[in-house]
Amino acid sequence: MTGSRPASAPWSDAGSNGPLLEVRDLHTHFPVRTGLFRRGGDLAVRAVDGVSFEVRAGEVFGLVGESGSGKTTLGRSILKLVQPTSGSILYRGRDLVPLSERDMRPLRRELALIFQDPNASLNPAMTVGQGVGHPLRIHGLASSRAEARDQVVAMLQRVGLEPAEAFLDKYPEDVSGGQKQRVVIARALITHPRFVVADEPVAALDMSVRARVLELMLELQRDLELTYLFITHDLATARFLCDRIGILYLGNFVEWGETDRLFDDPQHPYTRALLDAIPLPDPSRRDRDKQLPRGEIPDALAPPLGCRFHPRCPAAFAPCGWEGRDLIEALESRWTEVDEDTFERELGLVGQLGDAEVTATEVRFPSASGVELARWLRHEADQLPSAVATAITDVEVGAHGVTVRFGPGPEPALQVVAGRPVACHLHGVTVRPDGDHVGDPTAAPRGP
Amino acid sequence: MSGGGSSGGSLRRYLLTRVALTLPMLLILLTLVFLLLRVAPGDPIRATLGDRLSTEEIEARSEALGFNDPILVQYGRYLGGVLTGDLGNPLTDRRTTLGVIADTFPATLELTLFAMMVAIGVGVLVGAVSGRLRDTPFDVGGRLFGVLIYAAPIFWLGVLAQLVFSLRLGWFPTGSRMTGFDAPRDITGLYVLDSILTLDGSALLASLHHLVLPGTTLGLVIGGIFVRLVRVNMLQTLRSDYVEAAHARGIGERSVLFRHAFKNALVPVVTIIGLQFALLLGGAILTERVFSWPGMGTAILRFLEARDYVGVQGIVTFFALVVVIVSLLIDLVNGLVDPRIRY
Amino acid sequence: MPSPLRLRLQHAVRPFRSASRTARVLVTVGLLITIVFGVAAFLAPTFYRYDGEQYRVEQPDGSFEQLPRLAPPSAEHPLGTTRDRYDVLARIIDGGRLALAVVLFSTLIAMLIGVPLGLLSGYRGGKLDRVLVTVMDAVYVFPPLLLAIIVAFLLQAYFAPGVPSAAAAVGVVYIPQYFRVVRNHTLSVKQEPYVEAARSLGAKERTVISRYVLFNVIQSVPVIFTLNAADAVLTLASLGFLGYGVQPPTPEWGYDISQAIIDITSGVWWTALWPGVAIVTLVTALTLVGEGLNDVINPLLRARGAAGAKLDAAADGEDLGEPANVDPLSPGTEDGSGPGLAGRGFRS
Amino acid sequence: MSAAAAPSPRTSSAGPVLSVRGLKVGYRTTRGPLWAVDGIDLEVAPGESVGLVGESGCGKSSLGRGLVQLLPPGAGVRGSVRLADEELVGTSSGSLRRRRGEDIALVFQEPMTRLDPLMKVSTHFVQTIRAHRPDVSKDEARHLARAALAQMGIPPTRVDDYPHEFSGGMRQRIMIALAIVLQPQLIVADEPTTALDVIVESQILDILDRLRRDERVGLVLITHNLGIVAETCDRVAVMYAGRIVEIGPVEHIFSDPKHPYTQGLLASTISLETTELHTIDGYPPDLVSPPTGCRFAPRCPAVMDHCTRVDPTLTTVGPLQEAACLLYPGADGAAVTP
Repeated sequence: MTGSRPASAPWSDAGSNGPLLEVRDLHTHFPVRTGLFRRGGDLAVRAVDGVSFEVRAGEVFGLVGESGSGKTTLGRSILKLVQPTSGSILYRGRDLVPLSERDMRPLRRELALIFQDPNASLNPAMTVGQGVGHPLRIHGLASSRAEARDQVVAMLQRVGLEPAEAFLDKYPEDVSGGQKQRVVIARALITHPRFVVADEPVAALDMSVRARVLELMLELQRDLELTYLFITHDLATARFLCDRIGILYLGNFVEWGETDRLFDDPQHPYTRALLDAIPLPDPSRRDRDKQLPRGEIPDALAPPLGCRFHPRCPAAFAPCGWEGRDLIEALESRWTEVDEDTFERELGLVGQLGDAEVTATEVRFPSASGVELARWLRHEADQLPSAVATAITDVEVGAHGVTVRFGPGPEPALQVVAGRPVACHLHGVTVRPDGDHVGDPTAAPRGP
Repeated sequence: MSGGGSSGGSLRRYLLTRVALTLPMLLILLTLVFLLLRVAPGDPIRATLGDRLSTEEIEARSEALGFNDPILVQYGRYLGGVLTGDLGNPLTDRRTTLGVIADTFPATLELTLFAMMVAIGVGVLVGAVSGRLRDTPFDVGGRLFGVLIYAAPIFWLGVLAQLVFSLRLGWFPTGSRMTGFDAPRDITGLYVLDSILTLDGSALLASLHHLVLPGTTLGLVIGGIFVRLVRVNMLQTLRSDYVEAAHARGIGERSVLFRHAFKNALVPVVTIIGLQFALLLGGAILTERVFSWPGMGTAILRFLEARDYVGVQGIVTFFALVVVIVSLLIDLVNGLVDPRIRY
Repeated sequence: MPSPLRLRLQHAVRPFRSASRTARVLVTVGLLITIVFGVAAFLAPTFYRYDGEQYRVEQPDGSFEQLPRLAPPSAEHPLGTTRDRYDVLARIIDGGRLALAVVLFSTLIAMLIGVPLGLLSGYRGGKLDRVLVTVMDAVYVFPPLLLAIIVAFLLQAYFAPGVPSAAAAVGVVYIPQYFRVVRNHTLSVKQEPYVEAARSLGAKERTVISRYVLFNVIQSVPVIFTLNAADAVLTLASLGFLGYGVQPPTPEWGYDISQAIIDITSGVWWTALWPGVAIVTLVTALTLVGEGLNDVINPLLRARGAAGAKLDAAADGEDLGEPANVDPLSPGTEDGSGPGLAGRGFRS
Repeated sequence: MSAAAAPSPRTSSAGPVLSVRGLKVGYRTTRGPLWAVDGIDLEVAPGESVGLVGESGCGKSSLGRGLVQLLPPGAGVRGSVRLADEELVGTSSGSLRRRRGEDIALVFQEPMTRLDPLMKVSTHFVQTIRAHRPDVSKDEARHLARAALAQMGIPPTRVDDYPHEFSGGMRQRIMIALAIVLQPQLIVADEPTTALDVIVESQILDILDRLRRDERVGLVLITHNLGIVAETCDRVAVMYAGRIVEIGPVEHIFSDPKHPYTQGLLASTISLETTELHTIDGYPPDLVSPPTGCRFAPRCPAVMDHCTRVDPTLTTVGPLQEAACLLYPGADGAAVTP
């Protein structure tokens, strides 16, 4: 199948619990100024790049990804703290994207944000009482000082800060990290919101405190009928806490669905890699087989074409979007593994990598020793550490060096695998309509 | 290899960007100078010569010099003049402004360069050692020196220096540059440099003899600022993570100090030295007044005294150009030293 | 139950209490000297028999007796007299009053213009910011003394030289400094999660700026204020020395030194020495306050291990990383656009 | 490929590379001395990996720095740290300098700020190597740098880049390469992966694991993540309030923790299998005036009357496993017959 608009996708279920929040094809791009002369253009960090999902009332939806995956920007975009570039965010049926800040303000009562670092998310110039009570003043929710105070005291007690009166006049610097996070939670919940974005709320806390704060969050969710969007990089916490989980990679979902099914049977190689990488507190399983991806998450300013995970993917194959820079990287990576003689010999074949002219669909090595390099590329390139060689369609020896061309590699669309959306060619090559493709996506080879 | 080409390119781009960013600043400075010294006083001829010339004469001269043209035309002419190196003709001096500058700038440059060397020598040395020996008597002394010397007005130090070293001890002349008879053949206008170039030993001694007192006074004061600055930066880099990491690798103390701490501490200092140059020029005005040094400061004070707006405007414009060029140069040096800012 | 005001005050002086001893000593000593100057300047008429512009004494019989010319220091004239028969000590006291007044007004002018502009520029960003930064930078790189001279020179054409025009001439110099420090500090505070938190709570921009940004940015202002005040004393004296200060014979330290240059050649040292000593003392005092406050507000400069209280909190080293406190006053902490305030050296 | 500067055959004697006796590390505070590390014994064998775990504030980082003697000015150190039978505590700064990097290396938590921004990566290596082996030529040193970097997966084409051109994970690889380029006998890694993502963390841990297996480097791994310990360490020492409360082989401690604190720590760890949350109530004590008796007593679910009076010592509670808890005979310091 080819990708269709996510809104009409077959997995978007309108179950008994209607969605509280629906995100459709959301994009948040940050234009980049690259110096005085080359302002803008279409160069932008595409932090969120076409994300669609929905959050049901009363559930905990987990957004999981490494740093740089765009999970924090997605959370901020949903709360309109960052203005999305396009797409829609339907909160109880109302689209937030076109709303002005002024129109958003009353809605902020219902939408709360809990931050990662409690040390930085409290105004050091306000006491605990002032900070927690401030939302009441902003939204005019208390008719008098005394009433506001009572509400603050009640909320502080609710989050387990007792005796609450003792905390009112303390400054943030006087309370411990765990207590600070409770203050942050109290401030977020004092307006009785429905939807709470929690951005790594326990990442900055100590282990023993972590569990306590998570416990509190779950308890509050039940009692106050909250819906959480829980942003985290920690899959273990996500598994424990979330009903459903979306795995983000460079601004896109690679896979999302019910937590248990996703963990028990991950369908995307990236999900599998994340799960493999978690260190288990069980020495007996230390020697289990891990399939670790190479390298690190690439720069979101120039994400890989095709499937964005392909340069690191242990299971990548021909249609995944191999492009010129992948070949350069594969050579560099290979040279860290071979002995010095091989390195010198192959460097001689290829010439200085800095001289190579690299585009999406081809690489030209002007200083290469033509025929020999071509022969090496045709017959020995499978020794390269990535599957880049499988996508080479043509090696041409000319007067100006050796030109290597790559076959088409479309960006995969989400398709239903095991009952949930997965964006991976391993389950059949798909084409994301507005994706980044190498060459002509329709000409991509099928199947692994 | 692969990294080399790209960083070279980005250095070039950095330089271009830097130059381009300087232009608006220069334009703003020139506009400010124009507004302050051309628009604010009204008719400069009347302001300067109003009590000496008749109304008709003033009118005629204003007309001839274009002061009756619309202000925008005058602005355009001013900017055009700056571009072509024409800074106008002072009303109270037969020379052109450029001529005045050519006659006086070498003296100021010689003074400021000498002072800068004193300042860097004293400031960097005392500052770095103070930072390294934090809270020792040397550090306390260094800080005290920095604060006290900073608190002393240049002109007062100059007067005291004259009192002690010229009048009481008679070591140095009280002021002025050396007289024309002893001066070396004019090549650059910097007497010390010219003496060296012409291998004129006695001129070298004589020029240094005159330069030492004003130059040291000015240099010490600016050096006091450097002491505080270098010390603070030294403290910061000494506490930095990479210095600790270098210790953990067993790098020798001297190597850590010079290769890591000192070098990194100097990066912001280089920027600041560029800014201090503006202060140095300001200080030079005072120093020149005290020591009767025939430089640009003396020239501008003379024009100010004569209420010669055209002359003042010309010299101030030149100051602005110098300041902008120096800050550009410093940026470029920084780009060369610090690989991080070449984006 | 403590009152909110008292709580806030206690909170405000807390960094001072936990500051290093050196910092506290610096601030205290500096403040003491400054206060002595202030008290002497304003109470002088009640305890000192001469006045700065007085060159003769009325005798009981109604005639006038002139004060001696260039009298060396004596019991009658503790610091001697000048060529114009003025009492040096009296002129120093009166000059102090003038200096304090000019300095106060000039730094206030600079602060009232620089701080709001910096706050706005930093918080709003965008085109406004770019324009303001370029203009301020242009003024900033210009020799400050020359700028002050030009402004004083222009003002002379319209106003009589006096405290207001001197304060204006001196104040102009410091506007860019407030602007830069406040803007850079605002930029970093703007990045703090608590500012985003305020937005997420639905606070209006005005509330965010006043309650969340300003409150945290304002703490760097006392440091600039005192350091600029120290520098302003020097700028005023320099203007006076060059003849662009206040109208002679109003006692002014810089002008008095310029008048004393001729005395030097005849071996008279007291007319030049004492006004300078006064300048050095007052500038040093203000600088000490500024430097001390800087150490108090900006704990980055405290040594690792020297401040016990800090290690106490971070005994394990896991938290040895410093608090994310911006350091507007030390160079090299900005976005590479230039050095911080200390770099300026506050010197004309 | 090995990064050996010179083929130095490792002494194959069974003696430990590191032997710590009664180590105390303290700081001066306004309220009195604070002993962040308060009497620790520890041994690390060649090629052995020992994990140090505990909550923040338990003294594990101070211990790590104490091992390398890299402490802030004014910090106090007592006791003995012997590296290959040579004492480090109290030796001259010159001889300490020679041992650091050459025999013992420290890998830091935050790799982003640990490299000099004005210095090429290759220069870091040349400087380090020539600080210890002045007779090695620059070319040789660069050669060694390339080899060490390649071993860490950094392409040899990038040795002359500046630190800011590398990502966080790459910088940590560079830091490790710098640590091993002189083939030290012991690496102290202080939360080496805390700032990194889970996949990169796994890559880095793999590298450390390979190092100690292939090169027989002793490894002290400081972390708060029990999963990391379980995956990479042979033995684990659990620290609480400046002391080791339990130590032993990883398999034993994870399957049968004896000390109530270890039990609590394991229970409060959230893993993929977690179905219920557990916490340890209370907070670690103030180390300026630590509680008398067992320091964990105020938070201990199994606390007994005499726990607040008797200071427990480490006692054997299982094969190679020791715990400092009065639940077990011998911990009260009375002589026990073996």
